[in-house]
Amino acid sequence: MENKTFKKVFVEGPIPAEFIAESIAKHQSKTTIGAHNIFLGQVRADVVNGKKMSAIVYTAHEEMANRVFHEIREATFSKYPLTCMHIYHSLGTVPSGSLCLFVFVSSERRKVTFQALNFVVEEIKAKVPIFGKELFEDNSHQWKVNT
Amino acid sequence: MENKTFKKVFVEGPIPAEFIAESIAKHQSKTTIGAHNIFLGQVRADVVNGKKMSAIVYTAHEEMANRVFHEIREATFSKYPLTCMHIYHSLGTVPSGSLCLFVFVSSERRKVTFQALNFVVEEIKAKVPIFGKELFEDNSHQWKVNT
Amino acid sequence: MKLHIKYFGLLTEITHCEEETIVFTGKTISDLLEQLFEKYPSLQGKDFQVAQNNQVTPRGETVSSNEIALLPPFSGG
Amino acid sequence: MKLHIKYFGLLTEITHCEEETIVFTGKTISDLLEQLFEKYPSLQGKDFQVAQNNQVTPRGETVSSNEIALLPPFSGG
Repeated sequence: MENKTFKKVFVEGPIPAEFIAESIAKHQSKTTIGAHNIFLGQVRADVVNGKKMSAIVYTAHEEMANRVFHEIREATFSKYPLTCMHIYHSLGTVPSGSLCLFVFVSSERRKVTFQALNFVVEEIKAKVPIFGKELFEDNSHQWKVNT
Repeated sequence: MENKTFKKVFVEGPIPAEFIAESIAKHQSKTTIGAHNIFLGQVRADVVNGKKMSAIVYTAHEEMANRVFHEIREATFSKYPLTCMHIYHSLGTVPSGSLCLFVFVSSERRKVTFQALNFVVEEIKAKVPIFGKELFEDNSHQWKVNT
Repeated sequence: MKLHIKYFGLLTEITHCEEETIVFTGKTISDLLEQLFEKYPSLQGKDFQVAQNNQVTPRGETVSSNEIALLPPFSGG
Repeated sequence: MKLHIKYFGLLTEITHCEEETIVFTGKTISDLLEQLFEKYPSLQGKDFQVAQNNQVTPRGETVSSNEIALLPPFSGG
């Protein structure tokens, strides 16, 4: 399967803050890095028609998504001189207030990390076949739309 | 003292990864937030004239720095609709591979977090009276220059 | 030709299934969609892309894979 | 008028101290610098800004605080 060579992106449920700390700590031996830039997507508790959102349930076309994540990685490394890049996205239920997306880029210099991080996040939103079902407290739902 | 109303920015020595995780975790009750953006400055082990850098020792005009950090906060909140912002900078010795700067901005929407984070980091580099003494393994040193 | 069709997101609320196998006798993606619209009339009004071989595929192209996915607008992150 | 002068970063390698109190009889920041350049000739070649009341102050301005800081280029982050 082509999947086997791809880095693991999907995690089941919310991304814990400790997981982010561990990722950061792992980079302290990489002493050519001068700047890290991290994006975190957090599920809001939006109120729609008087009903409060309680969670998003994420599904994905996983095989295609893994391929697209891989293409985004390759495109980013070819555009920007990064030392490393990590992408994690939740599948399944992520309660409001929890993290669903963790993108982490590192480089020798700061300026490139801003450009690269912005590029990666926009690419993920636009190109990866992931679908969010927004659940409300009364068990109704609507489908998330990216803006 | 005017300092008393300012948020604490300076931390003694490196900023631990766990501290960052705790900051992230604290925001999970703020369910209007949809996006966090984090910048981390890490001390490199650059090799200059064959000598490897082992640490940066930071000093600052603390009273003025606290005032300037406060001004940067105010300017950022007036320019960008952020939910919150946190800035931490090391004083004293930060070994290569450790973190010396942690900037954390959060907002309902992602786009503003990218702009705001970039603004804050550039403002800090340009306007805050902090000075880095780069130590090498043979105990020689040079003064850090921001680019 | 037997095709395995996967539905995602809100499309599953129309098809009431996440995947199914159908017998397809046409040629292009458009032909396939015509067949699916007959089975699921409300699919016709929906915004979605078609993917085969894990790539978004224009509707004029020939069906070249046994696995076809119908993807509503992406909403990751 | 007694002034408390603070030196930062590489300037402390010229002054060999981080702060000191001096007697100042001039008026402007420029007058003060002239006095300091006499005491520390190598200070003259250095790139630095002067701050009083925690604000960077142009050299033509009058000394209006008892606390003056000499700040080399900032290198935080």
